[in-house]
Amino acid sequence: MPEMTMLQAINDALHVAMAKDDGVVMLGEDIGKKGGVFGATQGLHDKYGEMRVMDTPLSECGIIGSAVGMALYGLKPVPEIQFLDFIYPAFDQIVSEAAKMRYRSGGQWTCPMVIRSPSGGGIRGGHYHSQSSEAYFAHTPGLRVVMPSTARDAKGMLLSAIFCGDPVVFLEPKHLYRLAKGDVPAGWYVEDLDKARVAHEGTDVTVVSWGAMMHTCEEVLKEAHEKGISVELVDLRTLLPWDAETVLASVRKTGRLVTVQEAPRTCGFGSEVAATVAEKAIDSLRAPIARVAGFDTPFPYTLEHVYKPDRKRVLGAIEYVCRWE
Amino acid sequence: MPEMTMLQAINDALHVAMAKDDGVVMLGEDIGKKGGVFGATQGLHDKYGEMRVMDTPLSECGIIGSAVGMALYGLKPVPEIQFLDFIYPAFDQIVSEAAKMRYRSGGQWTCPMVIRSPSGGGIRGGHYHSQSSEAYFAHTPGLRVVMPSTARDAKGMLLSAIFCGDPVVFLEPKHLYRLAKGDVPAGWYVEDLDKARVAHEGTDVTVVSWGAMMHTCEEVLKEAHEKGISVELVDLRTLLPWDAETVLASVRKTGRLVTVQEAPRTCGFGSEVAATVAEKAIDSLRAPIARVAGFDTPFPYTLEHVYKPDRKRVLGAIEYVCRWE
Amino acid sequence: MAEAAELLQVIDVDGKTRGKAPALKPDDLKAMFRAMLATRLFDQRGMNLQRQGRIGFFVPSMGQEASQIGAGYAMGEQDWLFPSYRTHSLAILKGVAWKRLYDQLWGNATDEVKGRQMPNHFSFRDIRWVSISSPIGTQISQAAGAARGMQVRGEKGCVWAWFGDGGTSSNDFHAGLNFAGVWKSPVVFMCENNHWAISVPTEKQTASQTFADKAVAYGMRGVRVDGNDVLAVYEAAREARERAVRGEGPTLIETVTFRMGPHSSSDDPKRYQAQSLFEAWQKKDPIERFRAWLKVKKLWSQEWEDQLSKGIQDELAKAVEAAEATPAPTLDTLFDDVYATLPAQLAEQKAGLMEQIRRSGEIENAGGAFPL
Amino acid sequence: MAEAAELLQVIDVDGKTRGKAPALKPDDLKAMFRAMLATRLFDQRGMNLQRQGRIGFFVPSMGQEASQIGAGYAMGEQDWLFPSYRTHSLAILKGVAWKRLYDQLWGNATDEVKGRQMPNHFSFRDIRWVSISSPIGTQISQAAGAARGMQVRGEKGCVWAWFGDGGTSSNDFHAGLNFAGVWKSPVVFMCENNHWAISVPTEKQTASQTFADKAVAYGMRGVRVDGNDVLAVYEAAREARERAVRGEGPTLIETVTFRMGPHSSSDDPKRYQAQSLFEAWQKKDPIERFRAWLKVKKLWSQEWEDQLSKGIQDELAKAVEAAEATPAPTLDTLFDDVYATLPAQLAEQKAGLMEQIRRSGEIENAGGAFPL
Ligand SMILES: Cc1ncc(C[n+]2csc(CCOP(=O)(O)OP(=O)(O)O)c2C)c(N)n1
Ligand SMILES: Cc1ncc(C[n+]2csc(CCOP(=O)(O)OP(=O)(O)O)c2C)c(N)n1
Ligand SMILES: [Mg+2]
Ligand SMILES: [Mg+2]
Repeated sequence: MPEMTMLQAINDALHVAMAKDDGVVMLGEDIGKKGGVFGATQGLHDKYGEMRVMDTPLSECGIIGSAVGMALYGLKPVPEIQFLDFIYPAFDQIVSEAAKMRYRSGGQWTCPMVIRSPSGGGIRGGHYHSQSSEAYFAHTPGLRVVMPSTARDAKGMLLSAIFCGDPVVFLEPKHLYRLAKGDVPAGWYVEDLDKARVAHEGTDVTVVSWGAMMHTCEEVLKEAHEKGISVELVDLRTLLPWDAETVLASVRKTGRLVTVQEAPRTCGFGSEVAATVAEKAIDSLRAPIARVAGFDTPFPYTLEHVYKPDRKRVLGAIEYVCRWE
Repeated sequence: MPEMTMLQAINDALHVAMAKDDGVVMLGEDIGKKGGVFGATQGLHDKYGEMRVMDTPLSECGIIGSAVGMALYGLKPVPEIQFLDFIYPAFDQIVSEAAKMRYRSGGQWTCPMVIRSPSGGGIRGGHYHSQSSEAYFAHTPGLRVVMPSTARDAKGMLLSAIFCGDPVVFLEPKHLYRLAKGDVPAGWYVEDLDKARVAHEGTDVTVVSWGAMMHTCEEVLKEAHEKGISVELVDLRTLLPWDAETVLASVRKTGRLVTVQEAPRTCGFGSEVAATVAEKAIDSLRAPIARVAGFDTPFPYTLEHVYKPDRKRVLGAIEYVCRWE
Repeated sequence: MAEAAELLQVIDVDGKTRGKAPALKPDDLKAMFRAMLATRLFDQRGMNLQRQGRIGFFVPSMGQEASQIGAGYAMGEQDWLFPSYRTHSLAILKGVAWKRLYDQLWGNATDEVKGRQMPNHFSFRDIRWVSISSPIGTQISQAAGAARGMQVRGEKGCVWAWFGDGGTSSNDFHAGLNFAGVWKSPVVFMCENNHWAISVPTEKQTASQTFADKAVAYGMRGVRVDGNDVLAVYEAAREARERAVRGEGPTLIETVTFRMGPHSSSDDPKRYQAQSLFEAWQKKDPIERFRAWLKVKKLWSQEWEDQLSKGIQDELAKAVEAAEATPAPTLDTLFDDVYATLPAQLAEQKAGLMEQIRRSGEIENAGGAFPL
Repeated sequence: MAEAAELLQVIDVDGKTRGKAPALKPDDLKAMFRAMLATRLFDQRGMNLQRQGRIGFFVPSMGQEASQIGAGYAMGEQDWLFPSYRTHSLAILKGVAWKRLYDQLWGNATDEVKGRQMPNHFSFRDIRWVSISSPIGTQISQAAGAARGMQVRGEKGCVWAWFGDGGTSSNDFHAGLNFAGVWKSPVVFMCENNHWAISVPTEKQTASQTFADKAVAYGMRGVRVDGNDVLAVYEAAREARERAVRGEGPTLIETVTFRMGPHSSSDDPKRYQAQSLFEAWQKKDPIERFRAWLKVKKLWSQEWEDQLSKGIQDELAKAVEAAEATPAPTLDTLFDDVYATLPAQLAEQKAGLMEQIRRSGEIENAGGAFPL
């Protein structure tokens, strides 16, 4: 199996999808000749031309609105939003149109499309190139929200997303584009969109995370182990619909829960995970639930490293719940 | 003290604000001659003219974008979004601009403005005239999110909001526009934007709600009482920043928590309340936390009464947590 | 820079022909008249049904029949339609069964959108009529995308997007026309200028001299036509479609017409509209104008119209009765069509609801009235 | 309908005067040249500082000096400015101290935006320079609102909004120009057509014949001017401002210029731009053109420019040194300026962070490089 970075895996998935189905088209800003500002769409414009890989005017509203129209027409558009921070001009088309099309039309019309967008910090992009707004979409019935943390999942889940028939917000943790490396099956390869992944088994505490923060959590495993704490690390992978069962099973085993997200704390997805556990596994809880999260401020520039949860903050939360009597 | 409906109280607050400060201006669709589709701006256009009460083109993006510009210039704009379901074309101006202006400019520039919008169901408006999307805004640092449930709070909090110096999303539970009646102080009158309100004291279970659902919860009090359950009912009133202390104090007393929201369940504000309690008052909890919420579907038309939590659903949750051993 | 687009006309206010009339057969002309008449009758009945509290809401199109039927008649068999909530005349023209329309107004068990949306938010996949939504303008950029889809697939045809004067201020108008212009997509943008966006008059909507002029900003053709002149609208729409199909790009058509009714069953124009303005436009009633023209052409007689009306009224009465007698959708349908398949969370919520009903009985319906 | 707006020029490519030159005193002309030169030097140094890894990112404006300084010179004392990330020349023209600019590029403790934003996102309240944000176009509708504010307050003045060719496709361009048109607000919309939106050329941005033509859609004046001709831009901007202040409404000015550098320090135009196109525009370098014209007018000498450059370079070097020596903002500033007052949740989060640092020491800085 070839080793790939997450960026290569995504690019590979896009090549596979376009070769498999000529209804797969891409549109966005700078995805053509330039191949995307991160390079995710390299080679596609040369290979498939302007009719299937479209550099669009600077309008996220138009990118998603026309993608919805293409999906209605029968294509499988894969629009790119250059940075998740710039998705808001298209918010109406996503939450009012794509998400509700199937329901409001009684199943007559559907919107199979995948909105790809780099999410989160890690490139010193200040607060307009670093946001993690997955919770907005996770609160929007009708959307699927996917956020891989490994190169393998990035490919498998992107291919699943393109062919699943639902509108998907596919969040790419830009911090991991080159950092996340691993063996990725060549050719056609799909991953389940309804299952979380137990990244590491453990017995003392369940740590639930997704996206770039998975990387930080993995770094903490060793340190925790040295402190005699056995961590079970769950990578949610999908936030809507999400796999509560895997989390609940783990908490029933460990009796402790720490959620780790990069997004602002209040009303983030970690709150949903915590609430669900407090609802369905309260009797198993042997300590308070701890949420590690970005602060409830906009994303800074110079102090990015302070804003984002780091190993110390995660480890601190783990120790806190494990020390609890 | 005059008795008013919530709608009259809001209209009264707007009259008081415009009389007090000639920097207060209003803009929106049909707020002028027509006086608003619900009548909230009645009389203002006749009294203050087109320069201060502006019927705008059909663009929420322009309404909020220009309101941000007016706020930067030194006015106190109070834009109206005709229905909360139609706020999304302006989402970028709200989350990227109004919410972040103070922070990103190091405090040089601020956006004192109040975005008024009718929220929630109750008028058989189908899924584009009924949404409760407060959670999107509650996950946006820099915004204040206010949602009154009484005529008195509607007036007092709207006036506080207009003069608080921060951008505020002021959600008006349209279901209560005429239903919520009560004594409202005449003239200048403000309410705290940082405190929840204990609407009813009790000892067995804490029920936390906001907006129109408060009405449903109040109806349930009596039935619960007859079943021998003493409910403490907390009206959050503000969702960001929100008054966690009042909720925690109540749960520490009752040992049980039920959150009640009209919005879809997943990642709604009830999840934040539940997570905070699971984090800070776990030892006081004598039962699982129960969240009552709208279903994770778009808002329906014919089956609205089934979608929205009703007395039975709320009472069911209260009994569930109280029966828990 | 641009001098305002001139106004195209074929029938003048008193039914005489000005300029060249399109080459339409008598049967076509009569079919157009029938559709206009049927629409008027459907609107009158819709308003009454709402007043009687039998349906919750209704949006009439009175005064805009020519603007819609004229263009509708120019549509091709394989064309796609992105309609607005005020264009049900197009479904009537295409022969959609009355029962299907009334089922949606009632949101009953046989409603094709399963009672999910307010009245007038139709969806008819079989005629490529895309589901209508309430947010103004969203269908415009979608239409541009569907038209791009035709180009990608190399298929012949045309996409029609319908919206009002207010809709031109939306984000999607700007994005949709700009994308379509760059892509030279086969789409016709039908802007019905009925002079009102609820209570907001056109001079508060834009300072542009005409709505057709906005085409300049997108490098596309802009046409301004008398929207109460069904033949002029037909001609403009036919030409726009031909150009689109020939690959000559999109057209923006402004039909200058008037909303003769309230914005909807919840609106009262007296609050903001001068009676004189209404009366001036009443004189230009598109049906009366077309009737006068047909009369000159000896294609109309009172008996014929009376028969027509009676036939339509009988059909409407039957369909209303049937739709009203149809029960509401069952509760379990609430959870369908959110995703291609029912996810675990929703299955659980569905089971919870069913269990609650089993335990504590049916859920009562509080009602509520729509203000807009 | 509209024939494309013609291109205004005063200085031709080899420095000769065509048409009428504006009535500007020698000192004004020299001040304009100085600002253009200073901007060029600031840009070159900015790119170098980024290459050397001393600042994280930089956006140069090379090639657009005339387009910006020409209009900037037409601004009134009390005017308001809604700039873009590529218009720092306007701050230079207004005499903002170099240290203030570099503090922002470093995001250090004396940075007026407190290290919250990437380089080039300046905010200078003292000159009514509104905080720049990254999302393209958002300042356009805000500028319309601020101009409306002037009308509400009955104050004299003008608001200037700056954006690029790509910005014309944004939601806010449509909303902002439409609102300003309806309100007849005192605002000048400066669209710098530098032919690129990162890698997207103007023909993929819009099918409109010119960007100035888009003014038609909003019933406002549209002017197209040679953006590498500082005097032509000055003249167009001055007239637009006078009209605005006289209450004659907004103007959209398209300055036709070229982005001679990369989009930013992270971009490489070779991937998408033909070398020949770059060379063609190099010949039209706005500074060379103005220099040639000043020379003809006997207002320029090599010695003068050499002195000028040296003086500027010395100032820049000093300012860089001072900014670089300034420490980063302290951690506790992270929680300031979210609200007028610090709410309980944030106070708690702040205390938590301070406690953690007390317990387990400073937080390490991982870094990361910007791709765009
Ligand atoms: C985005 C959005 N904002 C506001 C509304 C409320 N609204 C419904 S119809 C309407 C006026 C539309 O006017 P126009 O586009 O001219 O169409 P018409 O009703 O005249 O056919 C408004 C403001 C909406 N549906 N969507
Ligand atoms: C809403 C939004 N989408 C995408 C981007 C990414 N982006 C930054 S600059 C830019 C191109 C802007 O081009 P133009 O408006 O012509 O200004 P220029 O850079 O040429 O000065 C893009 C696409 C953004 N900043 N904001
Ligand atoms: Mg209209
Ligand atoms: Mg540009």
